[in-house]
Amino acid sequence: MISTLILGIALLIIGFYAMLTQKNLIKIVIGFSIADTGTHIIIVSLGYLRGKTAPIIDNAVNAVNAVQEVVDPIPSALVLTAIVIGLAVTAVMLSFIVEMYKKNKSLSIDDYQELKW
Amino acid sequence: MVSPIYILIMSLAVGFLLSIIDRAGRKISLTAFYGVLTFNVVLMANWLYRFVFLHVPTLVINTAGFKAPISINLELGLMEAFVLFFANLSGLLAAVYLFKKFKETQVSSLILYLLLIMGANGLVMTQDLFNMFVFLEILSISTFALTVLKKSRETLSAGFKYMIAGGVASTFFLLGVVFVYYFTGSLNLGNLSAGSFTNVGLVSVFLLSIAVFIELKPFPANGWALDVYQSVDSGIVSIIAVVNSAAIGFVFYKIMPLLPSEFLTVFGIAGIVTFLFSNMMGLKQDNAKRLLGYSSIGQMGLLLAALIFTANVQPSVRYLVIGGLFLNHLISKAGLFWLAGIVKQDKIKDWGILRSRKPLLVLFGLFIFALSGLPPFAGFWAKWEFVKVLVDAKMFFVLTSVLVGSLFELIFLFRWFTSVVKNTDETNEQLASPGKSKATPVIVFGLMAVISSFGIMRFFYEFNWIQVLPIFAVLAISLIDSLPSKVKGFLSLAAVAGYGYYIYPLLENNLQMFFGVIFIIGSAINIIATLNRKNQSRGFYGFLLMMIFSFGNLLIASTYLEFFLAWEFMTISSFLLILRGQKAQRASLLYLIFSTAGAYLIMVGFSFAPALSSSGGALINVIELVNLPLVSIIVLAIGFMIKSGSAGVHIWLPEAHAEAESDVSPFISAILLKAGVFGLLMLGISYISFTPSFDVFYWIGWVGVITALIGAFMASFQEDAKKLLAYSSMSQVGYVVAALAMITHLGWVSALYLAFNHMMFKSALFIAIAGVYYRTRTRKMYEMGGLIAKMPLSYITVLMSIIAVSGVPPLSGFGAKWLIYTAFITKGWYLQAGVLFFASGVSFLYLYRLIHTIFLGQLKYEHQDIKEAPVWFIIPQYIFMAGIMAISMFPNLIIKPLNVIAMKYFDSSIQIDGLTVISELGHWNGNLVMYVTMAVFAIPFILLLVLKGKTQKVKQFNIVYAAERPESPQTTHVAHNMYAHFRKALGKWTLPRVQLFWDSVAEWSHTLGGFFRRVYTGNGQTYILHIVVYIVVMYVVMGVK
Amino acid sequence: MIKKVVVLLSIIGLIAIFMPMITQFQERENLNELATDYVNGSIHELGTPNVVTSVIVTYRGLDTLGEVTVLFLATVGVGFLLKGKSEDKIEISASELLETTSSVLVAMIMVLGIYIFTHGHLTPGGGFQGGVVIASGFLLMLLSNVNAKMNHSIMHFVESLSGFAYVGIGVTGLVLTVGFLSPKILPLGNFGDLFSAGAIPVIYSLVGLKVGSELTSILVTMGGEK
Amino acid sequence: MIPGIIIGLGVIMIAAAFAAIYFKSLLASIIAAGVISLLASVIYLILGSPDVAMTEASIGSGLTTVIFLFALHRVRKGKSDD
Repeated sequence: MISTLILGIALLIIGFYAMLTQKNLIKIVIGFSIADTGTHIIIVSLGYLRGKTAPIIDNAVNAVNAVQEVVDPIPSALVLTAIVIGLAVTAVMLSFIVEMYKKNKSLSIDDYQELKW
Repeated sequence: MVSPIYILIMSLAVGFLLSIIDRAGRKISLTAFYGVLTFNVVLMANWLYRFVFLHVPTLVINTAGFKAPISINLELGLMEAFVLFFANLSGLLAAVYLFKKFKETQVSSLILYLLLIMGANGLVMTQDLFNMFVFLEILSISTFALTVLKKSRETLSAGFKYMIAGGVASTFFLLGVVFVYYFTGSLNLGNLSAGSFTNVGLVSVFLLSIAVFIELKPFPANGWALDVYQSVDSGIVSIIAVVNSAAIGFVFYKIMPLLPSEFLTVFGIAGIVTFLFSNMMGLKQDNAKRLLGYSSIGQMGLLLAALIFTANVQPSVRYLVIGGLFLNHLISKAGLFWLAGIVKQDKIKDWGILRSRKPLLVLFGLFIFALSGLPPFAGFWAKWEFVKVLVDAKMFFVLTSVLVGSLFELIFLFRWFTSVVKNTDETNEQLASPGKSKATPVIVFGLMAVISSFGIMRFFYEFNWIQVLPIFAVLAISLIDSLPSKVKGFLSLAAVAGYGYYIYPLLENNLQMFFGVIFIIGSAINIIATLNRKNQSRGFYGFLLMMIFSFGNLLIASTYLEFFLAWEFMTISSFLLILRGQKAQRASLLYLIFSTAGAYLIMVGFSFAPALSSSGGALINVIELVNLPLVSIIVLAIGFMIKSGSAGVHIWLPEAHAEAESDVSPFISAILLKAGVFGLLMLGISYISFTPSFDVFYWIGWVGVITALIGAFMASFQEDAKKLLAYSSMSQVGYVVAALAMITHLGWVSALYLAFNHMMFKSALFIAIAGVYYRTRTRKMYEMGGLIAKMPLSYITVLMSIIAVSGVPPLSGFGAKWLIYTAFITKGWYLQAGVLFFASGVSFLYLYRLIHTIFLGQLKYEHQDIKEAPVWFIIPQYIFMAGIMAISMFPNLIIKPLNVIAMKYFDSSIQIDGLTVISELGHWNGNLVMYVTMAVFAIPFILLLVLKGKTQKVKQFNIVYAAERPESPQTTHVAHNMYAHFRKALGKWTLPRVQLFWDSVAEWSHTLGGFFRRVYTGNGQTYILHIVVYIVVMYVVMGVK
Repeated sequence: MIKKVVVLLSIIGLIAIFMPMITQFQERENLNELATDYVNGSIHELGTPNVVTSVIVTYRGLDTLGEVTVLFLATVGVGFLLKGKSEDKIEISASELLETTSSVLVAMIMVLGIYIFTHGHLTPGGGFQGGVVIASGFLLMLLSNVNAKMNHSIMHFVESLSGFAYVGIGVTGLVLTVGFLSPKILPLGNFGDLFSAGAIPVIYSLVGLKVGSELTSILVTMGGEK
Repeated sequence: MIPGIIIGLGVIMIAAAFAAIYFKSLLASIIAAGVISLLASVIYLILGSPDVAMTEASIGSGLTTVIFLFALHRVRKGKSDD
């Protein structure tokens, strides 16, 4: 659906915008997770077929002509994986932040530039 | 055969269980851990063997009981097996390296490490795009977590930057994957091709490829990677630089078929830009690991470019280029990172401590040489073939960038190497023993570097064993290096004799024979002087033999590559010999930089050259039939003239001669410079029959003339005896170059005559000065004087030599001058002849200075007790003197064969009648000249004896004490700044303009490097911005619709 | 200032990159070949009503194994980073009422979680969703301080063994030469039954257990365990 | 009907995204980000992907938010004042 596709792209870009402008480490990760959500919405939008339902054979969907009635199951499967991976990455990022804070008592990304050039 | 999917299975099963196993004791979990890593290596080794030797077809592994594209499939072919074998091997060795850490830290690090390696395996084998994403995440997350194996502020912030960058890249990768699916309905690489994407569909492959590309750290979107390289534990960094890069690079290789060619070209250029800029920025770097980081990033850029630009060449060449670059990077980078962990010094200048562990020092040198692309290591072959590919495809921008970038890399690597070997201001700290677990991987990779070199030579080329003899010489001598140096010296002498005996039948052409005499016999006589060495001189004879053998190999090389190989061996060995000098750090580096630049030009020149038609023996013989294109001749000529020290590119020469050990200098001056002459002569031979539109050799002739003049002037203003001789060599070789540039019979006869003459008298002079230095411990001429009384034998050598140099009768130099001026006049190069004549006048200045300030005048107080030079110095001097006398008395001994040599290419222009040489313009009878001159000298001498009055010894009138005592009395001596008045008269002309020019080139590249690296602000957010901007810019450049 | 302009430009650039996707977007009308194969295959070959489940567990089983591994790595990585011995602990004073309620709730949540992952092949949801539900049960326990001595080693055992069993099932497929991770190692059964669809429910349950225990570990480590 | 719901949800989500960026309080930001995920799961339902919807609701809005909160708590804990 085009409206959800636009929404997904908008969230993706807002997420990037946050990563590029926010100084707070946690906000940067929030930006990352917003971008992630946007990506997932984009993926599901691409798998949607107009007027069709979930790819689960039950009372609503007949096993015989299921092919004509369901949306694409592959993007769903991909997004499932992507969501879990997103969580994993976010968790590791946050534990980095916790440790960084422990060492440096700062959440500003500007305070972590001792390595350069 | 065990399916490679068991790599994934074993790693996962053990990885999942490891935390339980660990409860039973770390020993057991470590056993399981190393067991799996070893299993991976063995399995891949087996598959690699099967692909290479049994030619089994590519293995396809389907999962879930369905065929692709229904299910995900894995593929293992030759390329995969090759990459994975080395990736797993590096993984195992890095784990061995980290053994102590793994023994102590939490079991988590083992799990992370194991799954990291598994991720790399999966990434390489999988054929499904989304599955790639999953494996990429496995690889990334485990790497992120492992960056804090050594937890500190630096590693944490570097790891965080890494995560953010990786997160951005993988977001784009995921988007690319699903867009690909949306447009094509498939995720399997087997079903996709570049044709699957049109118009808007191109966005999908753009996102996919740019994400992978970002992961490969392109300039300037790679600041995060540098921070990781700098801060993270060496063992883990080696994995990031080697295993991660290899796996992700392989992903790029796999998705390349999906990309339209415009994309690929842009990526290729971006790779080259990365290579060029990271190496340029490396110039300013003084942190060892960050420097290695710059180098890693550059190497990956080069590898990518090679991957893209070799897409259309034949597979064997492609394998060699990519495989060579890959192996070279993998082995030497991992090795160096491990060494960094052993040395534990951040700053490059503190690495001198490595000298306290000789084996590690050798390994360090090995990796540095390999990384710089010097033979025989893998990178050398790859670079050679790659340059050829680029020349054939006319990609000159890429070619230039590759060569300039390589030169930058060589500069910073060897600045490091020379400072490690030579840096004097260190404490006497001892490097702590690295322990078995840390040393083993480094040693294994050191061996791998050697083995892979020979593997490449064995599989891709058919070399005569003699071509690699220089290497074996080093190895052989290193085995007996504990013997006293005299024994090694005699053995070397015998080896050179044996070598000469072996190649003698191969020298079919008189020209080869002539240079054979200079290279082999000249070297052999010079070896005698080295017998004076008292200390053990470890390594010296190995490199000396390597150099002498490569001189000889130049003569018998039958292909461009063999010639170039010998040339490079010669450069390496001479560099290492120069480096032995006490204060030779700067000099040797300068020498290597200029030589390498020259070598690159030669490489390019040969790449332009048409293929050799016949396999008819040595290059020097078949080159006659080769029509070298103009660009090839120009480039080759510049390359050869760098080695012969022509004006403009000569600044390495005085320093190298002066700072080398005094028994090495004669080799460099008298013999090494002739290699450049030999190269130019080879060009000349090709030039005779196919004269191109532009008269290159006319200009080469001028360069020779100017070199002769500048060299003579510079020599006159030196205080250092060896520098004086060095500039004199430059000047003399200038004559040779000018003469051979005439491309006439007489020109060549005189050039060869002069070359031979120079070999003898310059060897003698350098050895004589070596003797003087040995006794006086100074090279400053104004600190000597009056040594005639103490060292009469050396005095006679110097006297005879300078007569031979200056070209006054009766010695051989006279003949040379007579020939050369005749040649110039018959050629019609009057102006050049005039300038040379002037240069000869100037050369009297420095020759007089040499003999006067050292041997004549007042003996210095501190030299009261010195003796004649040691006998080992005197013997070779007098052998050379005998030679000079012989050809002075009987010039036809040499003129006759030279006449024959030149007659192969030209009609003879001289006649030889008994003892007389007759040219168009006159005749010369050396024998007669000798008698006449002797008579002319004898008469006044006898008169003097007969009429001798009372000889009076003049006391020194010591002006110094007339007023006050100057701080350094020697500087008031006439010998100090002897020709100040000439210098004044010349005014600005004596400014070392060439030196200043090269200094500013160096400064500029450093400033540029310093400027560009400012993009790496250290701020993680800026790095994200770099990545996003990079993506946008690439999007615009590629013109995706 | 310059930086702001660059940021703005790069955002505009990003929009430009995705613009063609929006302007030229065409909603698909029909399933493509691959998806058609999956829908048919899921129903007729694998006997799995939930097509997404059969894609996740079977056709793209390697992805799922990888995904579980990613989560496992995150668990291990977070543990490695935070070293487990955190000095601070979440202190939420739990009232008696909360404690009692939550202990009842936890039991119910667990049952729900198990239901979700065992019925993954029939209804929406499966191993991941069920796993999260289980983890949320533990989260509740953690927050309400019920039985705060959560036995960490049991969690580890569940995590390790379920992962190992998952790999083991995959290898069984190899041994029976039906392919790595194939569900055909077990009979298909009746379409729509709980015990049907070959090994799919078994695999999904293992995934559920593993995900549940992994997420719990992450929560426990992040939340601060004793 | 459905397009209307989607547009409505979309507007709220984008607003929540900006809120997540510009809220001074980190806690509020985290909650706002959680709201985005929660609403996203509704969108998934509309798009015919109940599996994804469940996952997003539980993982995206549930667990992720909790992890953020835990991290925030740990960081707050370390602060001396504030």
